[in-house]
Amino acid sequence: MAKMLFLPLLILLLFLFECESFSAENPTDRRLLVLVDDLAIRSSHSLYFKFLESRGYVLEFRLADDPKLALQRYGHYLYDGLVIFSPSVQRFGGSLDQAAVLDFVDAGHDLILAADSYASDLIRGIASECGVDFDEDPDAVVIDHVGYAVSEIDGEHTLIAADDFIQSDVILGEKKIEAPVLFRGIGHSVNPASTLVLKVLSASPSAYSASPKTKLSTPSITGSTIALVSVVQARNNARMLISGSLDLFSNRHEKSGNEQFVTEISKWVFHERGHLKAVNVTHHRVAELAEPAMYRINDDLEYSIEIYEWSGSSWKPYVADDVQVQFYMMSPYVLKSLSTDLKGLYFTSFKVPDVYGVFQFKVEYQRLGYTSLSLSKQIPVRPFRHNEYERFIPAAFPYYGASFSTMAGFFIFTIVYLYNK
Amino acid sequence: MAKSTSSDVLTLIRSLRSAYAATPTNLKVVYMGIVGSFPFNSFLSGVLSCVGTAVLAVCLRIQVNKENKEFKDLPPERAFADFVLCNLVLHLVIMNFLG
Amino acid sequence: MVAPVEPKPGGTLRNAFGGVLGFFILLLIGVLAFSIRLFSVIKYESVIHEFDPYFNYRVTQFLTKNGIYEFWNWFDDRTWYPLGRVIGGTVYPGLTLTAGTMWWILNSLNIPLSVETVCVFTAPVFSAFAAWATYFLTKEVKGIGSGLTAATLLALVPSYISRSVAGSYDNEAVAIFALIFTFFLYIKTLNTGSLFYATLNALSYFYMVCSWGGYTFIINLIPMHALLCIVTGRYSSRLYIAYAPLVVLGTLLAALVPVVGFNAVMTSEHFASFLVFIIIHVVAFVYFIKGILSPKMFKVAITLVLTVGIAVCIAVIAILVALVASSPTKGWSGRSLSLLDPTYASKYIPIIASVSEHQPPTWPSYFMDINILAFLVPAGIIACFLPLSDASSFVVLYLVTSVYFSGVMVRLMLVLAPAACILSGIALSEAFDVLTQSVKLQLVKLLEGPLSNSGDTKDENSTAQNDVLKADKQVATNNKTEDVKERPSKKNRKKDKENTEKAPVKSHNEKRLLALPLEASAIAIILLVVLGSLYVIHCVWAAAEAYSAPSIVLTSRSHDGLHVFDDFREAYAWLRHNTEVDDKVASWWDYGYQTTAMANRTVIVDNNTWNNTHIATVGTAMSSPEKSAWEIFNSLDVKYVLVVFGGLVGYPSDDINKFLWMVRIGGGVFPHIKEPDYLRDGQYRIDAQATPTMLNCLMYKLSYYRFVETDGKGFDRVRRTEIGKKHFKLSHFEEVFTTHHWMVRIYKLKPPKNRMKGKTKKPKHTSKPLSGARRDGSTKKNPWQ
Amino acid sequence: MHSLFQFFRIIDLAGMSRYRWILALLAIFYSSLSICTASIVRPISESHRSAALELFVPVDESFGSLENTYEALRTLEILGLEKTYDISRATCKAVLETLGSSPSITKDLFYALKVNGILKCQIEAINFEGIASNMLAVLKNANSLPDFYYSIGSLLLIKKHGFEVILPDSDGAFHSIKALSQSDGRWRYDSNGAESSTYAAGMALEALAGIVFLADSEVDQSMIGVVKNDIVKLFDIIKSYNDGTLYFNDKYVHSSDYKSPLEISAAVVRGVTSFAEVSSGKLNIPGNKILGLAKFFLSIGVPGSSKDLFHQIESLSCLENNRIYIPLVISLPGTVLSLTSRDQLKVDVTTVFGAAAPPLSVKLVQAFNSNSEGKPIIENQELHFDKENSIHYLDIASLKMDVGKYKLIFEVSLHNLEDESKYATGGLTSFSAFFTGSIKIDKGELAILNSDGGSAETIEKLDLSKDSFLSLSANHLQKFRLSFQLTTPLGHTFKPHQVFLKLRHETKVEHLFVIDSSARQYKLILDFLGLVEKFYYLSGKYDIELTVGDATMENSFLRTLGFVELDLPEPPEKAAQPPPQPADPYLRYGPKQEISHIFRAPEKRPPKELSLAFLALTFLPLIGFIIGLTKLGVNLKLFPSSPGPAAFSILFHAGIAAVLLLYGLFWLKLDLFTALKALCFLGPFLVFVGHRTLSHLASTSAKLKSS
Repeated sequence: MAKMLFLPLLILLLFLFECESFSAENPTDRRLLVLVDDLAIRSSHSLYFKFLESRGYVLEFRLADDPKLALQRYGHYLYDGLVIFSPSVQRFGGSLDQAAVLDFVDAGHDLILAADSYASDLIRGIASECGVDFDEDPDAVVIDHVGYAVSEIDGEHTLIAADDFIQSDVILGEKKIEAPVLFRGIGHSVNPASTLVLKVLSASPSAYSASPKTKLSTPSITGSTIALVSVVQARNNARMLISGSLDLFSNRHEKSGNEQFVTEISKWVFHERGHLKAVNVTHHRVAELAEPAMYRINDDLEYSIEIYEWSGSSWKPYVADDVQVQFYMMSPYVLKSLSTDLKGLYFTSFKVPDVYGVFQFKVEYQRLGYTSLSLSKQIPVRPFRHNEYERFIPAAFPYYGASFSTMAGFFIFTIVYLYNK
Repeated sequence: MAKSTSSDVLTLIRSLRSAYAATPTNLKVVYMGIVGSFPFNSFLSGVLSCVGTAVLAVCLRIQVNKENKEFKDLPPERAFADFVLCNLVLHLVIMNFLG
Repeated sequence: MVAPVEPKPGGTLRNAFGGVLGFFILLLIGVLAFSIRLFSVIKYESVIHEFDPYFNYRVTQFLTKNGIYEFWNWFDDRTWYPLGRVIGGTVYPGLTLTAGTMWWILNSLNIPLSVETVCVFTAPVFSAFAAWATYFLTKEVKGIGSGLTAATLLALVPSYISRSVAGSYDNEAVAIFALIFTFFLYIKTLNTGSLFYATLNALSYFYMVCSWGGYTFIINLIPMHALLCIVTGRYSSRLYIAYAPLVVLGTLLAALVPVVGFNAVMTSEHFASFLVFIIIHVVAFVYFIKGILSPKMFKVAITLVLTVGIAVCIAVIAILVALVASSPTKGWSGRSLSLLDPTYASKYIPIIASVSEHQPPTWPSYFMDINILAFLVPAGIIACFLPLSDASSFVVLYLVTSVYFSGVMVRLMLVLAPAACILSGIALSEAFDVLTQSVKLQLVKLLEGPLSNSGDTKDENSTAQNDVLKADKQVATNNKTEDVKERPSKKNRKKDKENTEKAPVKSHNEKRLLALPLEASAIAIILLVVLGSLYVIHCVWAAAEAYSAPSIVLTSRSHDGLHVFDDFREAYAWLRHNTEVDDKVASWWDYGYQTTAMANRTVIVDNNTWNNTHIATVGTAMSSPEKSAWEIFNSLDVKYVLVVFGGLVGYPSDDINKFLWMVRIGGGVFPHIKEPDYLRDGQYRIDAQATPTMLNCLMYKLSYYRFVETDGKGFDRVRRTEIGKKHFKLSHFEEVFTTHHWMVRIYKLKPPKNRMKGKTKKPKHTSKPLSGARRDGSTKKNPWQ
Repeated sequence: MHSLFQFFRIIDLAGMSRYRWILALLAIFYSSLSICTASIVRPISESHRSAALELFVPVDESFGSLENTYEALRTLEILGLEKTYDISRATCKAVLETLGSSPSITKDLFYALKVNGILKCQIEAINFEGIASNMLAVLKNANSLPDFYYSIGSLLLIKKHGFEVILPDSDGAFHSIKALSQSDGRWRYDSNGAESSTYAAGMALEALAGIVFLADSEVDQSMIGVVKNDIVKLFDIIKSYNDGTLYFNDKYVHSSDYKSPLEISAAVVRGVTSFAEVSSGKLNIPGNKILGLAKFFLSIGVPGSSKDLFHQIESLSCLENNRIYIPLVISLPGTVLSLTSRDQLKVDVTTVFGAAAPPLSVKLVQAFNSNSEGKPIIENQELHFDKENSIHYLDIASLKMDVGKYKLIFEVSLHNLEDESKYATGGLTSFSAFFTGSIKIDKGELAILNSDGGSAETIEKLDLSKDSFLSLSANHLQKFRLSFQLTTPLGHTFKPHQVFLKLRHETKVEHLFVIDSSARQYKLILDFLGLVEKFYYLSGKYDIELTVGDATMENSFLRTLGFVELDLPEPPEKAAQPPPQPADPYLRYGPKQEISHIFRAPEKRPPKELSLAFLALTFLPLIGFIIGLTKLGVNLKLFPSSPGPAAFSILFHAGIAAVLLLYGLFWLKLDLFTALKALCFLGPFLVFVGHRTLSHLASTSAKLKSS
């Protein structure tokens, strides 16, 4: 029965989404590939998958070592997102490997990567390629003897209750997460140099990452530097969610913050939130409409740009007061905040500096959790033409006078000289 | 006889003229001293116009001076024509440079 | 000189004939000057030559397309990115306007020549003009004969050919003509003392200013000459007329040229003229009052005037000193400073020192450039000193100064060449003059010897007499043949008198002098002819072989025939066709002009080296390690980097050989680049002994990337060593194009990495098998737990 | 014998693992595990029921398809939940028309009958003979397993419904099904399908059971024996999770017909149990495998989807009363026992549905302290039985066990022997339990020692039971000493897992020190001289943070003890830079400082009056000039009297005037080239006219001279 139904449905969807798959116009993902190392996960995490399906995603479940795995066919990708729920897979089946996954991400697609109390080198490799380093000790898990989740059957304090969320409505949604998130798994540290990684959920100061069985040597990461869940937004705005625990997404832990946490963050990862686009960049001299090919120094110009945010179904005007434009030549000469009419249009006007050269209108808009906007538009600024300088300056009247008087004198002189006797 | 007088008169006129042409120069230099040389091109053209005319006048005077033996074979009319041409060029340039 | 064995009445006819002959000779000289410069077109093709000409060509195209006003206000946003360059205000428009006008005239005459053709042939045409100008100048100094000789010599002189072969479309091509012509008009004015020529002189000076920065040479040389005259008591009102209007008008006109602008009065190059201007006025006034006052009155007046004059001079000098002291470069542009102090540039301004043509020349180069003239010049100087006239003194002065300057910069050989030509022209013609006369007299003696008994001296005297008459006559004809418009001024006459006096003097003591000199003179003539022919041969060789190679197409002759390296155009064509219009290309500044002109892409720096820091930035990037270089280039929005590499085919003037200059220039602005880091105990090497800094700098990497793949061991044919580091990868740049002979290599900047890596420590291997075995056994982790 | 069996597994596993030395380690690991499992599973509880009520909610009083309906009803029935809603009407309608439409798909028919079996709709109208007959027809020419399964299943149901069904050729059917079985106990779906599946095995067994049930004549025992053998083989390929639960799974199933392990195991359980029902004699399946399966189903907890719930509950119910073994689940309500609040060690033994077990006794065979393996602490403690809430318990206070992590091994012994063969208890069962208590901390002191080591400069006693705040200062020549003592309630020294001292500089640079225990107390001595390198020569304030924690320590804590003011020497050249601290994401983004360009100041202009004054002044010389001329008494006597030359001379001066005027205009508005053009026209004219005038003048002057 399921076979009868699923196959044509999938094909139909494939054809349907060829046209409107992941794209600049419609950034929300549609087709997700879920890699598991045990199909039982489909039932054990069914609530999470059910949520995804309810959001209109088409999930395709595959064993991670399925020999027929392939992300792309005929050079273009079959999926918009990849969910890797197979912490223990040593090598993927089929044509898939670490490089393929990273290419998938570099092609602008999204990734959810869950390790667990064990993570294979493959998973670690992918994570560290994205700037997230799981604890090298393969037996280490996050332990917190102070902030653990009280339960009568778990004595190891490896199931910890973390509530140190990142403060961002874009990533975690407007609704605050009251209950702490129950986490059992391994911690990681984010590359401090990387500006792309964000710790979404970090452990409490008393936590540490070590193996509960063996005696403790100096742990590699401790305290709140332990990241439990991190997100990465690549420069091409591909988003990645890297979690140290697969357990986080599972059906158990009712009456904890997990469900809200994972659903909200998944919305973000799959571009239902915080995806901006800028259109209609226009600039022109004041009181003109046509965009000039070149400005003159000291011109007054007007600049405007429209910014919209993807709401998951449509483009809504983006409202903020901190969008800035730079008039840039090797360094910003003018840097102004744009004023907005709450309908997505941002505009300002300023005077071109009295320095000529090839300038750029730069809008570098990077905000926590939003896709980064960076547009630059080149525009030359020329000096005055020879006949554009000020003339008839009163200060110069005497000089004018002198010149003309000499001319007059010359004229008179010619007459006098010739005909004098 | 009449000839000589006329030449004297001419000499006088010319010296007068060169003197006259020189005065505005000093004037302007003073002025510049006061207000600074902002429209420098105007200043330059102003000064040089006066200097130029003065110089040219002097040249003319030299050429038509009868005592000067060097220019016997140069008729004063031709000298004058050159003078006019030179002046016209000078003033053209000055006008262009006056801004 | 025309052979004097004809009846008297034929004189006028003969002179007319002489005039026509002279005209045709001039015409031929022009043709010669034009045609000897066509080797490059014949041997290669009708292309623009090396670097600057390409810029001029581009500008000319712009001019012909958009008209004069657009050109005047042209702000070029495709060079010196992102600063841009105000072409209209920073270029010497003379050449461009000339070619533009020529093109316009030709087209309006329905002669459809492409702009390029016109540009290619501008230089030869103007060298013909220059030859004629030389003729006129020398004629003003020493008569027609020397004029023609000088013109011929100049038409052939190699150092001028080197700058004016067909296709080297550069300022000098026009400027030399303007230079000589200005001097001619100055001398002319000096000789005639007419305002008309003074005006023309000012105008041609204007043209010179338009054409070349070398105009400062004129505006300093002429005052020097004026001063010289005054000091040597040769002041005359003609001098005043020649000088004073020139200064006034010339200064004004010069100020009209945007690139000169106020420099015409602000910079110290011009102050000399003003000083002399004041001095000459004082002197003139002194003479004036001397004329109108009685001597004893005069004494008083003179002292008064002199004091006043000196006071004024001192005041002016004080002002100047103040100005000069205030301005950083002492009011002198770097180039002229390096003229005064040859070591200046190498000390302070590497960017000037880096240009090969700013180096002092070597002795061979003298012989190469002005072959035998070097020996004839002293003779010419002597000839000028008997008798010394204003004109000849001017020529001598010109020669002396130009010799000095050429000693400082190779480039200024060009200025020396005309002077040398003029003087040696004078020398030659004088020599011929003397010799032919003696020969003629000898012949007469031989003719008459048999008829008359040897003891009789009378008829010899008579012959001598009519010789004298003839001489006189012929002198008179000389005077007539001189330009009809202006009467011969005294000086000319005086000179001719002396000519004539020479003859009889000789003829009187001929019997003693010319006992044997027939053979001697004949031999001398032959020698001179041989000498001349040697010169001609040398010149032709120079024109054909040495100077006609357009450095964008290279050829090399080897045992298996001729090889043509057309890599530059290959590379530029690639850029033009495979990159976006707005992409920025970074290269060392030598290639900036060509890139903009041939590839039509924006460049960061080019041969107009007006902004030292910008060039230093590129130099720094080239001499930094890859990553920081990438950052520098990225901050300049550079997309492609172009390097020239001769190591494979042995092309010596490639970027590796220029690299030390990049280091110096870069280090001049950014101190963290230190030259010693690139030198292994003092010498510059790229082999295994090279310093690590050298082996890791961008220029090395871009030049030698994959070089080892050509031959097994990476042997550099220019440096004649194996390179130091052979196998390496590029992390921030990727090679996109390399020309057929590897002479030009183009790299692209990689975009920033999409992700940032973590620490990427590999897990410890001791633990891996354990974890592996524990998990991938038969027992998975229970997903529900 | 079970443990033996486990050992075989280890051997072959070790064979596949490349590293020899692991073998031993694994052996220990598995042997410890081989005493049955260590996982905690709870029997079906209220949470399942509530979940069931949430998951099975009818939309417009039906559960959708008949299959779903059946699952729902069946689950609710097993869980014994009374239907709070009535769906019979709509569902029965569906059932009726399914049964009514004579040539209907066997599957639907099958589920219709199943539903009907639960709902008991009034279906007198239906003629079961018809259905039965065409079921038989289907069965006769069936060749794929589902056909067999459904047809037999429905026949079975019809028979259950009370109609007499006779299976003509039972052996034939039996054989044709058996023909699909594989050597390894799996089955194929149909004769030409290659892939063998465990799920199919489940179906097949169930079908076979049906045949045996329906068979008019006795199916010969040999066949049944063979099938029993197959079942044993099938149980050989049972898989186990790392917590010891056992389950069935297919090697690789294509995702389109995906069967979760749960589904497959459920099918197998259904098949095996039903076959065990009908087959005479006992299937020899090891009891702990049944137990493992049961634990597998229980370990799922509360499934998220209705199907999973159904499978879990149904198969558990099959296990609840099967003829092989009835699994008895031993579970500890709590494995974390606090010594302070004198908890009891409780064990309860129930069936999977939490029903009471037959009379039995639980014995704590051994108790190991996990960190000191080897000799047991306690042996053979009988647990007391608490009747009313049927729980076995033990007072830990009486055990004299200290805080720590223990491995407890229990043994369940049934009282009456015939139960031994009925119930599977899994023999020895080991659990790991935590005995927690609050640890006493004393003799805490913190000292700054001088370099000579002996003499202490400052010594601060500190009470680590509450936050204290000390402020110390030290230089790089001194030492830092922290020492304290931890004792358990029973007075032994306590070695917690986590004892950290953290020094945090203002610049967030942290240094972690693990304190290890010397004889009876914890002591840490920091010699700053050796540490300057590690501290990156950062002088300044360091916060001191002490963390002590352990799984068995009830009062684990993280305390700030205060700060120490360190002054370290200046860093030398090329000293290691401190690692970059991650930039605060909230600060990294955000608007930049605004920049506005400063324009060049315009040139200073003189007052207009001044300029005008000078303008006037410049004209003075001109006037002076004219006056001078008049003074000189200039005259125009030479002006030509004859009209021609006069005209010319007028024209001449007019021309000059025109040119000057042109200049004026040029200055005012014209541009250079228009001016030049005009000049080109004026020039020749001027030359011509000038020539005439001047030549005339020359001639006149010449005349004058001559006369």
